[in-house]
Amino acid sequence: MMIDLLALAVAFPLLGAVVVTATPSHARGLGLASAVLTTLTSLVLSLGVWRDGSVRSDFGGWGAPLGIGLQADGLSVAMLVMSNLVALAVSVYAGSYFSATARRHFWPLWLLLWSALNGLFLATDLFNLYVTLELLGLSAAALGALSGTRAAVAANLRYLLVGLLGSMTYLMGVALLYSRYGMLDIGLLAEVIEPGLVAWTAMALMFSGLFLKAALFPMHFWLPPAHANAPAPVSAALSALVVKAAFYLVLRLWLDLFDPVLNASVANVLGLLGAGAVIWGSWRALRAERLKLLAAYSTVAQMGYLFIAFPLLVATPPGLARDNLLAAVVLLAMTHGFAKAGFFLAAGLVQKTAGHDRINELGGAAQALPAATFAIGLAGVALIGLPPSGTFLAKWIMIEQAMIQGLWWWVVVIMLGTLLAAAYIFRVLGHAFNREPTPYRFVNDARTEIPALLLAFISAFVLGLIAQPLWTLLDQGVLG
Amino acid sequence: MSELLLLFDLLLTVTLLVLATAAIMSREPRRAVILYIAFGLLLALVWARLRAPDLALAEAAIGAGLSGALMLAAARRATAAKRQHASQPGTKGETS
Amino acid sequence: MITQFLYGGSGILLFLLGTWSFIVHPPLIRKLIAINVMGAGVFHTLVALAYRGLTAPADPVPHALVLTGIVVAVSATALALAFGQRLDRDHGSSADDD
Amino acid sequence: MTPAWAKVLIPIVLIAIGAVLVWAFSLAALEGGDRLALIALERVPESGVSNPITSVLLNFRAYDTLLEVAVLLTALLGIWSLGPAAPAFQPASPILGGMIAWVVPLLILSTGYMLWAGGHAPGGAFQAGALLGAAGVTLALGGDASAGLPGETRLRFLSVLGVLVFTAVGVILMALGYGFLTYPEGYAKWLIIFIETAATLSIGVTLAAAYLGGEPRDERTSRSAT
Repeated sequence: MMIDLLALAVAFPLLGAVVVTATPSHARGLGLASAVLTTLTSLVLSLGVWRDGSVRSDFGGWGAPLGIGLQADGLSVAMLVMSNLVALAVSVYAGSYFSATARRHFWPLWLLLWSALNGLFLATDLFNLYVTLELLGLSAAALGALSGTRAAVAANLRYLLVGLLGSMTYLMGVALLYSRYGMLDIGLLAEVIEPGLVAWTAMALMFSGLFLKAALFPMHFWLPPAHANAPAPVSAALSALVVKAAFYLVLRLWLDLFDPVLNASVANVLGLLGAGAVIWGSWRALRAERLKLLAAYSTVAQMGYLFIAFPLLVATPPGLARDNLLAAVVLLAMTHGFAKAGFFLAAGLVQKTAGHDRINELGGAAQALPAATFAIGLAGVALIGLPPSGTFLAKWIMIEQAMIQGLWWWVVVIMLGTLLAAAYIFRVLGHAFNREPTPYRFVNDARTEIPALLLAFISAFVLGLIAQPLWTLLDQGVLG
Repeated sequence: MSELLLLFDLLLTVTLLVLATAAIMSREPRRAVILYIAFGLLLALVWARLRAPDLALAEAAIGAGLSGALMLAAARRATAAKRQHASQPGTKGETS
Repeated sequence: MITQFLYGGSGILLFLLGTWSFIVHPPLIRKLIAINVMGAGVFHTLVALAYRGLTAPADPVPHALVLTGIVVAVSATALALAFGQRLDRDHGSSADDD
Repeated sequence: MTPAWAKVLIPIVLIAIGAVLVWAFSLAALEGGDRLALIALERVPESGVSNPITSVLLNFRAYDTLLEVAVLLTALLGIWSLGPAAPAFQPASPILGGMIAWVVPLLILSTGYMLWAGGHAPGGAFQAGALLGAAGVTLALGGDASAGLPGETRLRFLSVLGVLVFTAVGVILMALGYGFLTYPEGYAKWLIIFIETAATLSIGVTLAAAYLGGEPRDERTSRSAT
């Protein structure tokens, strides 16, 4: 008897999707069971990596250049834990969110998306990554259109097409690398890749495809309508996880493969685009009329911070400071995952109760839905970056490092983004609290409110205060 | 012999590119799809010449055949809708 | 070698033609044809690179990648067309959105 | 929609990108070796099948193919989630009907051949599945509102069969101690045929159902008429 947790992290959601598709009448129960099983697998896998270091598994017994394998190191496990916890919360929430007809469509697609996410975080092969990207893109677009409104279908069709454009561009880059080096395994490629036109062009192709999928400014145009019009649990997954997966891939390829190819100017371009995203996204979030649109633009902005880290990473010489910076980026991505998922879940509750999500007409939401409003507030703490959230710690490290390196303009951008974030969060809370308190119960619908609250709570308190394990985790593979 | 093969290659390539351009430039959905199917079939032929018979089969059956059939059905619906649209007074047919 | 250059070059050309058409032509069916031509370009390049002359067997790995790519492309095309059909049904006009 | 400056700029940018691409690919082809080609071709005899592409697809890189079958399933589930299908085609004329009666069995027969041949000659699960799907499309073109597909329960089962068998084989092999999708010596051929048969059925059914569009409903005909 042998248990390969890496394979099971992908196989369980796949099998779950199969079972749920075949027996749609039991979709919710079986879907939740698969969700729990998948999360447990990922957590046990992560615990193993945290204790004993990175693990790799080669499928088919062929080994690296010929076969494909999966690998879990600190970076992938950090994303895996975040994604699976968020996905579990989304699953619990979705269990009572969808109607009986929508449920039979939601669960199989959702589990397929989950297996794509786990497969992506654990992949080691450039072409295998292309397949997971397509699986992710197709399932995400189909899920986003589940709300069935014309706006949702049109926005997610555009998302699907843009995603295809991105993956084709990525694939062209893979073809180029294969034609030069004759292999697809990231680890083996990293040993032989040398700076030059071929590597540079391949990187440009692959990164531009991924930027499209990560909605990096100014390629973010597809994101706000697609995320704002999807059903709330799907919006949460799209904003917290799916765009994050594209960012993870950029970071992974950057660190593991293209490190010798890169120079400061590429990083500065990324940082500049990130800065554009922070300012433009925050500004649009401030002006948004609907709660979910605000959250979607806030995602554009928050993705920007992650890309601002690249010029800082390049400027910092290897050592403790760079390790800290890297951990800060991962912490930022994780915190945003929890916070944005919690925010969207709570916003979905507000929308369902009030019948709309226009911010100016939210008056009294705090009284009718105290738990949801509290969740939005907590998530807001993390989105702004107030202490003790993980965002605060991460931004602090980024700002400190930028000052040390004399790159003060990035500090200005981060501060400006923080101020704008504070403005758009308080705008929401201001509208939610503008009526006399009437005694209502704090929790009205436990199955939907508790997941939102928990996610928001983790983002605001837990991640910032117990960030130390993350440093230990990232020592496994990426930093070491 | 090799010159003849090269001539054949050149001819295939030029035809392939011309068909692709024609499919892309055609405004009328149905014609565009039919040109695309022709392009896919020729691509299958080229791949057979490049010693990829498995891919030639797959491209002919899936790339040109099924994709083509799917798009053709969509184009047929689009044309029908357009005709219906144009016959109704007061609505504009789309001119893109 | 010259065969590889000829076909590989035409693959790149197809990729660019597809990209251009995808950007400038709004109707859904034209975007899908564009994406498929783009994909055909990538696949064609891979097939050309796998070719190792009339006597040696071709590299099977790119061939397997292309086969996977073809199936993924038809899946995406089918899904996108279903999206378009849904929009038509709601609106009663053709799929010329965005 | 496209502004005038973009109409000029986009082609210029794309031509520049094209020039870089051609240059990079030429460099890559000149400097590049064919290491993986040699390794792959050398180890084909160990894979249980003699068609190198089938070896790569179902043995060396079987995990890729598993996810690819999952992509196909995703597309079908997405299509189903978008609601009822477009109106079916008119019933075919007697002449066309007669032709369909000939073509469909022929397509199904060649599906079987293609599947069997894939081990040693050009062909395999995907080509075979495509032919099976084409049989369904032909029936649909002839006016068969169900494209020859079974009712909802069986349709759902057939559409997931490929992913189910593929993943189950992988997990069972893992549990037995061989490793995920690691075929034990001597069994590779039969396991590959088993997986390919399931995948062919799924691919065929999925492609036909995708062509038909719309949710699977036993009362499909009454729904699409409204």
